[in-house]
Amino acid sequence: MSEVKTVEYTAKDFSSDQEVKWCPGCGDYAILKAVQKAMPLVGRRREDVVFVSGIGCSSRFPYYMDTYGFHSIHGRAPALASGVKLANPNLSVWQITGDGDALAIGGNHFIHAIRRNMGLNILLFNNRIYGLTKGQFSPTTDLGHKTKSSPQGVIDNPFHPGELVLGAQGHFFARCVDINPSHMTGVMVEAEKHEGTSLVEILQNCIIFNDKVFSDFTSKENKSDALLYVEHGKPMIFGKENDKGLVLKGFELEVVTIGENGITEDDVLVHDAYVKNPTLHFMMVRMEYPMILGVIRNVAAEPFEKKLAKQVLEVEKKSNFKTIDDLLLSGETWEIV
Amino acid sequence: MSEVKTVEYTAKDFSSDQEVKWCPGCGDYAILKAVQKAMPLVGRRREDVVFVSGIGCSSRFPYYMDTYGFHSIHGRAPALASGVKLANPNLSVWQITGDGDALAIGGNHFIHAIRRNMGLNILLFNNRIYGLTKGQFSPTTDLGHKTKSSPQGVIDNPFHPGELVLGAQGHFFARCVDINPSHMTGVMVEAEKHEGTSLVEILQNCIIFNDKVFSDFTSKENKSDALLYVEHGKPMIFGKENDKGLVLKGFELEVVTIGENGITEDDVLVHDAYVKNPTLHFMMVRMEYPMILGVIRNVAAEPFEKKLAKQVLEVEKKSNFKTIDDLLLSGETWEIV
Amino acid sequence: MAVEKQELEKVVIKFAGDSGDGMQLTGMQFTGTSALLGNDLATFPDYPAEIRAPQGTVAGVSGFQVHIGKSQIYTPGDNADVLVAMNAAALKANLDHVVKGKTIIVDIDNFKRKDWEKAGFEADPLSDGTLDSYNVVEAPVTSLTKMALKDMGLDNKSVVRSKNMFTLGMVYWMFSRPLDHTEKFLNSKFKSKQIVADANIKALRAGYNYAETIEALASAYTILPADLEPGTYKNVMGNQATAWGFLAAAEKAGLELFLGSYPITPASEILHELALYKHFGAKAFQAEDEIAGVVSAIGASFAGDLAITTTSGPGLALKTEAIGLALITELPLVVVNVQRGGPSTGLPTKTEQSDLSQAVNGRNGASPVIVIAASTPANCFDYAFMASKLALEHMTPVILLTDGYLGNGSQPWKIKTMKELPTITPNYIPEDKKETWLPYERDAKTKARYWAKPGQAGFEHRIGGLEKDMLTGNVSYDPVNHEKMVQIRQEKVDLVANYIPELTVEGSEGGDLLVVGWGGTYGSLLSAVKQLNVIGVEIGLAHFNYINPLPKNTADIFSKYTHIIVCELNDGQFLRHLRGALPDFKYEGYNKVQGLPFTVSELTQLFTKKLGEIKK
Amino acid sequence: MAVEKQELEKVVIKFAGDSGDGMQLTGMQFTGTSALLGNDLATFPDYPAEIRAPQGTVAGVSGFQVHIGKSQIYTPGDNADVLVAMNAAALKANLDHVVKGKTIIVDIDNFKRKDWEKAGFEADPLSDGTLDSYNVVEAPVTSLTKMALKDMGLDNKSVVRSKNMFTLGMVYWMFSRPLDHTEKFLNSKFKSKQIVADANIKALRAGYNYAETIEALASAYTILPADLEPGTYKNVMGNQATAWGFLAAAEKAGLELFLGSYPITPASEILHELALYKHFGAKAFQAEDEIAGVVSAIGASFAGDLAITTTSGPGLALKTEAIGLALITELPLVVVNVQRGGPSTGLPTKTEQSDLSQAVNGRNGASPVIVIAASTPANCFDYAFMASKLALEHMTPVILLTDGYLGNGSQPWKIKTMKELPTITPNYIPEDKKETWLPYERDAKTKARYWAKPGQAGFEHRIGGLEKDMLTGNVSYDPVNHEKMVQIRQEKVDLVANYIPELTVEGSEGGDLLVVGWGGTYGSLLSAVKQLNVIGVEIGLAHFNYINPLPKNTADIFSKYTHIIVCELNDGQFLRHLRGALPDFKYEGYNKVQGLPFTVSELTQLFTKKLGEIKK
Ligand SMILES: Cc1ncc(C[n+]2csc(CCOP(=O)(O)OP(=O)(O)O)c2C)c(N)n1
Ligand SMILES: Cc1ncc(C[n+]2csc(CCOP(=O)(O)OP(=O)(O)O)c2C)c(N)n1
Ligand code: SF4
Ligand code: SF4
Ligand SMILES: [Mg+2]
Ligand SMILES: [Mg+2]
Repeated sequence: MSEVKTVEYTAKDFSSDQEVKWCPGCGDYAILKAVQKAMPLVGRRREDVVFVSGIGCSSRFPYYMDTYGFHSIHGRAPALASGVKLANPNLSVWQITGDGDALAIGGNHFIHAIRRNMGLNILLFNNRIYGLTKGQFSPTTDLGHKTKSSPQGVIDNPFHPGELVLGAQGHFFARCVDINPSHMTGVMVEAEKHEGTSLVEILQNCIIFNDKVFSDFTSKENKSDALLYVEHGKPMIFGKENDKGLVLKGFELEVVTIGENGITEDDVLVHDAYVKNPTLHFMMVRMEYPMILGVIRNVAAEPFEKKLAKQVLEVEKKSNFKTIDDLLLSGETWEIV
Repeated sequence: MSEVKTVEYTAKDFSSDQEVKWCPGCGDYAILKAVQKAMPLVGRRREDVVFVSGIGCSSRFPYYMDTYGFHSIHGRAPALASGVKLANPNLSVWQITGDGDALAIGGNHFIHAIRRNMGLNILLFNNRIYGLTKGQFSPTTDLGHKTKSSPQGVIDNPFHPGELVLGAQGHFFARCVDINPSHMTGVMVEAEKHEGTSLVEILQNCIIFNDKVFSDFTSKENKSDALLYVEHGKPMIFGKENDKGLVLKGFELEVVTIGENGITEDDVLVHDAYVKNPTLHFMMVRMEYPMILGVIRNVAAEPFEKKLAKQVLEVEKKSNFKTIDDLLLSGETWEIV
Repeated sequence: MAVEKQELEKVVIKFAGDSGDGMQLTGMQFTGTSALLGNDLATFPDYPAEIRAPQGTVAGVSGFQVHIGKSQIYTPGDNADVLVAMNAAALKANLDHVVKGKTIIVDIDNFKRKDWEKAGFEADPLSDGTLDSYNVVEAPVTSLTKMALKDMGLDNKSVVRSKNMFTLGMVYWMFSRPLDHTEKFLNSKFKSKQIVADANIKALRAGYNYAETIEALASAYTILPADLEPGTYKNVMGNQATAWGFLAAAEKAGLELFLGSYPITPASEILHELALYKHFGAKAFQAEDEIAGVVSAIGASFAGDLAITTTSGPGLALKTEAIGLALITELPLVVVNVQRGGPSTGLPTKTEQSDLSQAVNGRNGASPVIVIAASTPANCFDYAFMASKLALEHMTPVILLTDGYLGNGSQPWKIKTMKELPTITPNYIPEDKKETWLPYERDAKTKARYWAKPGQAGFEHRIGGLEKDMLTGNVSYDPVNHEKMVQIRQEKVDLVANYIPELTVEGSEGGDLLVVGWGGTYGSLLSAVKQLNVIGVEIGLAHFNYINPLPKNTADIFSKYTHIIVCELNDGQFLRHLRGALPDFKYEGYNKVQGLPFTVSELTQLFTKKLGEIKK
Repeated sequence: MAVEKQELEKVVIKFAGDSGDGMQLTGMQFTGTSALLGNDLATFPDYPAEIRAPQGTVAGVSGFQVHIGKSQIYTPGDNADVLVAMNAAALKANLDHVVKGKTIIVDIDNFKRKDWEKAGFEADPLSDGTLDSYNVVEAPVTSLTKMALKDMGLDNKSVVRSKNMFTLGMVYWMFSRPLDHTEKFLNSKFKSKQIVADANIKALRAGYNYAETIEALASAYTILPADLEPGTYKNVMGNQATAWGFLAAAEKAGLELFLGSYPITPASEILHELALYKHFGAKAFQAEDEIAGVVSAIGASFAGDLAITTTSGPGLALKTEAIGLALITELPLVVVNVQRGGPSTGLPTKTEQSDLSQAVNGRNGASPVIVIAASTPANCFDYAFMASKLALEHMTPVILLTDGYLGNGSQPWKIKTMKELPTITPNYIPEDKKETWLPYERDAKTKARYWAKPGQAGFEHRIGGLEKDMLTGNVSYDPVNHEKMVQIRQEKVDLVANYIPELTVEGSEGGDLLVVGWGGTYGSLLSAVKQLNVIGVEIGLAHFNYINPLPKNTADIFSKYTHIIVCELNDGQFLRHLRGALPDFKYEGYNKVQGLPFTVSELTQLFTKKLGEIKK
């Protein structure tokens, strides 16, 4: 984060004059609010913030933020965001995308953005469905799920965004869920703090075409037992009674109960988001019970735009051409009189 | 592998009448030979074999095989191969691709082919450069490498194909190197045996634009000490003296020397290619010393085309429409006389 | 009160309400019932791009217009004779398109101050005179529905959801339609929730009875069955008809069908429909993007399926490179483009004809393909079938253009059976050529190369996107060979003119003015031309379904008129295409780019004016 | 032996050998030396699509043709006056393009039986009479080189690699060129391997001396400096000039330059060139594919850079959808398309003009963009500059068409300095409008909207691919607004005609025949027209650099001739474009689609014949 000027904003300052057009009850509303709340905490000037998106319900997001915004074409927002960032590295660039936008048509730009590690904050609204086109399965839809385009059930193995991010050399991966906006706000602030590409997967309920898909861990009955909120340096403990924890068993993470079989809090793994080796994070993103939320991986590395800036200085030092005229007049020339 | 008829072929039967046009000394020649040798072992009839490719030096490959072949457009071969396989699941479908073709322009089709797990054999010729377009960096080119399009050195973090494959839910991943054709032949036979998508990364030397990029482990001096050939069920031992091995240390694989510090052969990890949990494989593909060759992951799972075939039967059973006429005449109709 | 039943020739009804009000379903029910009564009809749904745009606002209004008649119906109608407005926003959005003096039914429960303010009225439209020239039926639909269902033990949300059935009941009464079709439908739709079915049926009957009772609807109408060709009919939507045309073509050709597609409005329904019929050998593959959609289809075509891909404008743009590959490898492929408003994302749910240039010219290199267009929801079936036939017999990509208006519109279709459909003979290697066959050898008449499929022993061969030798198909960089190949690819497409029907004219066979149209505007253009013919105006219509190549007799027909006016829902793309192909005629253009179809009245006015100018 | 030095007006030399023989370098050296002597010149490299096609075969031949002269040179020449054939395949590939009676230098060491068999000769071409009508110089180049270098202690491979310098030495002697330019070059190229430099120089001198000694080269020629406009010159390749044009434009506009690109033949050199100049604020971003290339450029444009993307035909196809986005968001963007042979992958290393239709029409929806074309390697600089100026001042995508022939060809360029270039004034919000500004407000004259960049406080706004309101830029589904927006986007592009130069005619200002061309064929067309003018034939050339919109006076000029012939290296795409835009003229087409430029002689013959027919 470069050149921060702290201006006293409130969330309302980031709300545009456009009417929000999502379906009543859509999880996107909570995310919008969480982002608007995160903005004053991020502390960037409004004119230095850019929201870009592709196409999808989620991708309407930029219209609702009173910042610079670009609602582009389906799947291409990572490339657009990259161009924005390289043109003006001082901007705080946020990309909003859906599971279809990011992982179906946009899969290639997605993995390349991750590996290049420019200073982008990518918020992936994963509702495991194509919302805007009215309910076809997406690359994250569960096997067997029946949708308009899979009347006999999905037979494509779904992507897990976290695994794909790690497979693509990701440095920052976090997970949130739409039912917990204040947690989201905190994670977004961390995402912006991280230099390089931050990927935040947000499990988002599409009430119209995929309602309750996350209810195994978001329903009132389940959420206190099935969600594990992690923080760097803290033991990975969860459960209504705070008595469940994760331990390493060979190549697997296992759920144990503190107090049973002689297990104590000290046996529970302490979360290390900063470790470069992604093995632990790979295990964490693969878990389905508990569903792990929070910043899972957060590894510092020089972002693309800074490396580029260094090369500029290097060329400046080495080049014989100080001006364009030097270049145009370079090499072998001759005079005709 | 369905409906195998064993016909007595030799490698020569798979060599087309087209003149091979790679640069003298190119690693592609060895791969071609290895594939031609694998074909009789695979045992499919020549007319049931299809080679498809994208664009690149490597992608010229299908012209040299006397089978059905399709040299398509840049990056799109996984989609083309998927269409071929779905149209006729009885075919043995091979896709040839380069690091640019597969991971730059073709990255999206690549990861989706991996996750869908159709019966495709994908051979990725990784020379870490764009050969055909004369030497720009590719998504696998090392950081800092100077090429025509990175005169000050590459600043994009490279992909490691193995990691990407695992991140995309891959079931079969193997690695070969062009200097060992007979090992390649064996791996190819295994790849074809595997139902679902098999991904074989072949480290291939481009003598013109990226010569010796793999010499750290392929040069005469290094190869016997830096390469680890793995086989399922065998301990992971390597080295000129066969005295080096891999052991698990927390979240890392470590190289140990047998006979030192009380280490015996029994301490060395035994390779398990069949285990579903990808953690071990993820550690293996990430190693740079030793460079691990052979089938690293080989997990059985029903391929896409078989699931599809089941759905066909299911619909057949349930549908009220036995013929197209049934369908056309279905619903509410009325007569005009 | 005894009501007199008045016979009507035709009537246009528009159902309009919030996106959540179920207007599409209501409209479809009215359509289905009318179809069963033997009326001819045409429909047009019109909904916002958002899934559920904000309630109560004009942006959130969803509408369904249906035109039914005793005589033949070619369009969903310009303006409504009956508007059902479920709320103030629906009235606001549609008032301009109601015929003065005709009926507007409003649910007054949704005309409170906050409602009409939200809809953008300055004052209460029910009391400020806005509706003075209409016959307004003010019904408290929501409260009446609640009352009717109050004892059923249903939750309030489900009760309110049934109000569309109440209005449908009212309209059924007005037009003397029986309720049984809809009752059957409701029972089957809510099979597993009988209480919901019962509630809906109760609301439907309550509406019907209410209409019979109140004095506001002083008369009931009836529309006698239309005078259609004898046969068995059903109501079809354009996208559905398209899907079925392909199923029929695959069966007729003895092939399996492969669809590689990525969802996009307004084309997705073709994918949804085909996904249902796996047992007919139809593989509907939802790919990761449009490029994978078309490329997987090319792979399937290479391997021997009837291969198609479906999309809309932005998707066609993405498929461009791959269509070039199908073209140079000379494989059969059908690309369906259900056009929508452009450029870029444009107006995704609106109709337009602005992808013609892209279809004809939008590829790198000299790259001719066949381009054809459907012109009614029902004949989407025929042109999907024909596109397949041409692709398979001529070994070339075919682009089939339909549009949102056709794709979502519906129409009675005289059902075709497999028996009566023409044969399709894929261009396989003839027996007597099998010995000497070469991959790029061609049929002498069509110039189509032969199709050899993987699995056939002895025909192993390699193809690809590089220029290829005239006969062997091997890569060839030879300059003269390249020029010959460019020419032969063009010739092959040109020769298709020998295999398509000649252009016909409706209306006057010659004279001062020929109206030229193509694709989805057929209904409007024909209605306008016929209306003028009826009153003795000499004017002809030449409507094109074959865009490239043009029918052989096109110049003959054009030469019979002194003036030609090309009417399109775009910026003049067919006109420019005609100038390029037949430069010896003078064309004038009439273009509308509003995401809306032509209205018949704008056309009759235009043609009348034009003829007046010519006469002067 | 004293030799007489003969002055020549112009001469065409072709160096040809295996891909590994260094012919491109040899040709470039001859070019460089001749340029320094003040000759005008044009070059054309011609190499196989494979990196190293099989040695000794025709497919593996790499050639470099250079045309130098005292008078102005417009093309690399139809046929060679001197052919250097390093092996039998090089002779086979080029024999048809050597002027009868002129010189062929062969390295007889590579004319053994296996060599001429591999090349596809039936018999030894050196002895069977094939070369009877040429002046053949048989030199054992390889052995002489080996001999000359035998004592240097160099490995055999490096020795043999120097043989191209031996032949270059011979040709230098023939045309009285000094060796110092090449010697300097060798010393610098092999800075770190002095022995290689020495060997090459030794070979060069040995060749020179050999030529002076043997009797076969009975005379030496000289070509006096050309009569070019006074100024400082350097030799530039088209792709390099393109890159520099953008650097100059960015500097002139006070902006940083952003290139988003994906390598593709024959456009990659623009990327390579721009990657060198990061310190001029040029960010050359090699993206993961063509789509990311153009979309990243659109992002950079939104954020305030001069944004460009470079590609060739298949890549332009992929960028289509995104260009529509730039168009509807009305952002400045330059898309360079270095055309090559199509369709599909086609002939990647050959030249063609077959992407014009795609550039003008290949997008979904009504989507006008500016299309311009460079016509010489050197003026690639000017049109890259102009493309940037138009994009920035008119807020619209501009497609710049060049081609393989221009991109790889070279030419002396009269160096421009920054001072003498026109100003570029990006369309920023004028001070007096800042208070009331709206995102889609427009300049009254150009109809260009204003450019507000992220980072500017108070101008936060959102744009996107959906249709937008005329003023606010908010999403609008309003039908009439849409039609107005379609019209205004067209009008904006049409108005560009007020800001581009008028069309000029070379040759006769009126009469029976106007030759019309565009882009890279300029040199050939001009040479042919001039040749005919010299012998008194009345014929004019109107060559277009501005394709869309056309120059305002186009119709005026066309109306001065009775016949118009449109000559293109494609299937008639500009002709169709002209028919669409100016339907009142009759056009005839002359098309060549061989991946090769026009030859001057085919054109003079064509025009002569055509004029004959007209006169009859
Ligand atoms: C090129 C292109 N292809 C397809 C579409 C149609 N389309 C729009 S959004 C979308 C998928 C939306 O899914 P997701 O990204 O998950 O967003 P959501 O609506 O669920 O938030 C599709 C297929 C399009 N607009 N453009
Ligand atoms: C659409 C398109 N974009 C770009 C190209 C140019 N191109 C051809 S091959 C290639 C990269 C080749 O690299 P790789 O896949 O690694 O193959 P290699 O030549 O190294 O075997 C590129 C950029 C093309 N042919 N088509
Ligand atoms: S369709 Fe689903 S994702 Fe889209 S706005 Fe409605 S609830 Fe939200
Ligand atoms: S350029 Fe490299 S990869 Fe291509 S053929 Fe030559 S050596 Fe092989
Ligand atoms: Mg989604
Ligand atoms: Mg490569």
